[in-house]
Amino acid sequence: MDTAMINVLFFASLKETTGQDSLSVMLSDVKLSKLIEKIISDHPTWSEALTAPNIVVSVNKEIVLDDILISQGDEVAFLPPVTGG
Amino acid sequence: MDTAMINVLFFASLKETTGQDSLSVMLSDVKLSKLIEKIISDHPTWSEALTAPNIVVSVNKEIVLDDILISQGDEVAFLPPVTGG
Amino acid sequence: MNHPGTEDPSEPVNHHLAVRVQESDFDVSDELAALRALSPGIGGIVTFLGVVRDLNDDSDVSGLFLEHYPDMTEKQIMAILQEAHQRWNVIGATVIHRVGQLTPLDQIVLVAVASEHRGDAFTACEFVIDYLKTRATFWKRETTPEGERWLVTRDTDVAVVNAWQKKLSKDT
Amino acid sequence: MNHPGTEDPSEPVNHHLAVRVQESDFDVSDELAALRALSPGIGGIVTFLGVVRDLNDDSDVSGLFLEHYPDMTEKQIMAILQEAHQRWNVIGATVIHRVGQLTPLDQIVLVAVASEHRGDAFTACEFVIDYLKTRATFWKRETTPEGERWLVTRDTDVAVVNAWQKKLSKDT
Repeated sequence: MDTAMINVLFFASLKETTGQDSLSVMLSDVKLSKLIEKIISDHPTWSEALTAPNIVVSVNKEIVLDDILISQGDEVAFLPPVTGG
Repeated sequence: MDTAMINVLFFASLKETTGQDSLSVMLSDVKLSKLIEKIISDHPTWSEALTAPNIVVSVNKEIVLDDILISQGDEVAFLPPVTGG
Repeated sequence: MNHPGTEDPSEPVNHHLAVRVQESDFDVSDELAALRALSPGIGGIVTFLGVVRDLNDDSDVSGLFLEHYPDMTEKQIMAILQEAHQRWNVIGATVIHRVGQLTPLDQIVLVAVASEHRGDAFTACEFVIDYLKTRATFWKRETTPEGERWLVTRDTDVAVVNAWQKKLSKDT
Repeated sequence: MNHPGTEDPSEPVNHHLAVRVQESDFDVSDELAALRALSPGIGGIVTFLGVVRDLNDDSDVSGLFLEHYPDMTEKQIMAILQEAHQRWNVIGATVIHRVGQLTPLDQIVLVAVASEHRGDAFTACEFVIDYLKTRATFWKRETTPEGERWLVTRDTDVAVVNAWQKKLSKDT
């Protein structure tokens, strides 16, 4: 298995919860669910906020609902409920 | 019966048909229908234009559908189909 | 008759409904700024801006002349605004309609409705322009290569108002 | 990725749909003038202007901070405009959404849709703002006397989009 560098972004309230707007994660397994597990295991206090039912995840700026494969250089973002307009 | 001076106005295409934008009519009978009869009898060439089915008549700037009484100083107008906006 | 400074005590006073018929052009931003300043409770303003087209019924249009019935026209539009105000949440509304000689691309009419809720603003704005088209005494004369012609009310505009009446009578 | 001067040949080119996310304010008249200049076939432009309110859920609001996901947000709005363009007669449309720190009465969003027919302009404009509210990655943080709070999507905004989907699936 290849080791991949994944860019993770946090927006709005999640930026405040995590205290950062981005994070780089090295991963040898490249499924989205594994990435989320790794982030939470590294930062247990973020668990509740990142897995709340109204949080949506995007990969390369497209919202994803399936447990897709993540590749080297991909951008994964955690998106709180949107409130534009 | 009193004799009344009625102000008659023509708008848009009717201004062109009649060649004038207003007319003063002296009348001893003061029903709207009689006023219209009198105008047409004085100006037979206007008959078709003034009695076309899409012409609406107003008295004192309110559209009237009934054969109401006209009083001294009232303003009667012939209104072609409207096309605003 | 209403004179400046006098009010008919039987009429509800509402200073936020404004109607102007004028030859001069208008600035949409200025009108919207005036509406926004009415109340910080305004959430949205929906605006219809009508523009003179260069084509009508397959004829090139080089000019458009507009006439109205002074005072009567303004009162008709105000009655439409009052009805919209009674039916929907309307904090303020402005209608400006130009008359005189216009050319293609000119602004001809503005209907701006400010509301707490955008849905009400959309509905009220569309109601006002739809009714204005068939209920206010304006007349248009087009200049085309074939000469000048006075326009007649469009069947589609009449149909739109009939659809409103059906819808509104169902709602009440 | 789109760079200036390059076009994806698989995408239909349409230069009349414009999306801007910016900190600076905008002038509605300027935006409407640009739309009017697109085509003398435009008969009407419907505009929604969103304004920052001073009250939300019964709390006084003294400030509003807006964040977005650069590039993703713009693409989402453009997709909404493209869908409106496919469904209705849309000659041109402009969306401007502000981000950063705003205060009550500030302009926050503009949706302007130009069409040959006013009915299409009303429908398309309302569609775009309704979808933008729930489908574009913007986040709002309010400043109130109780402190700062991030807002969550309103149930009423979700309901409005659900109503659109029901209506549109019935139409097709």
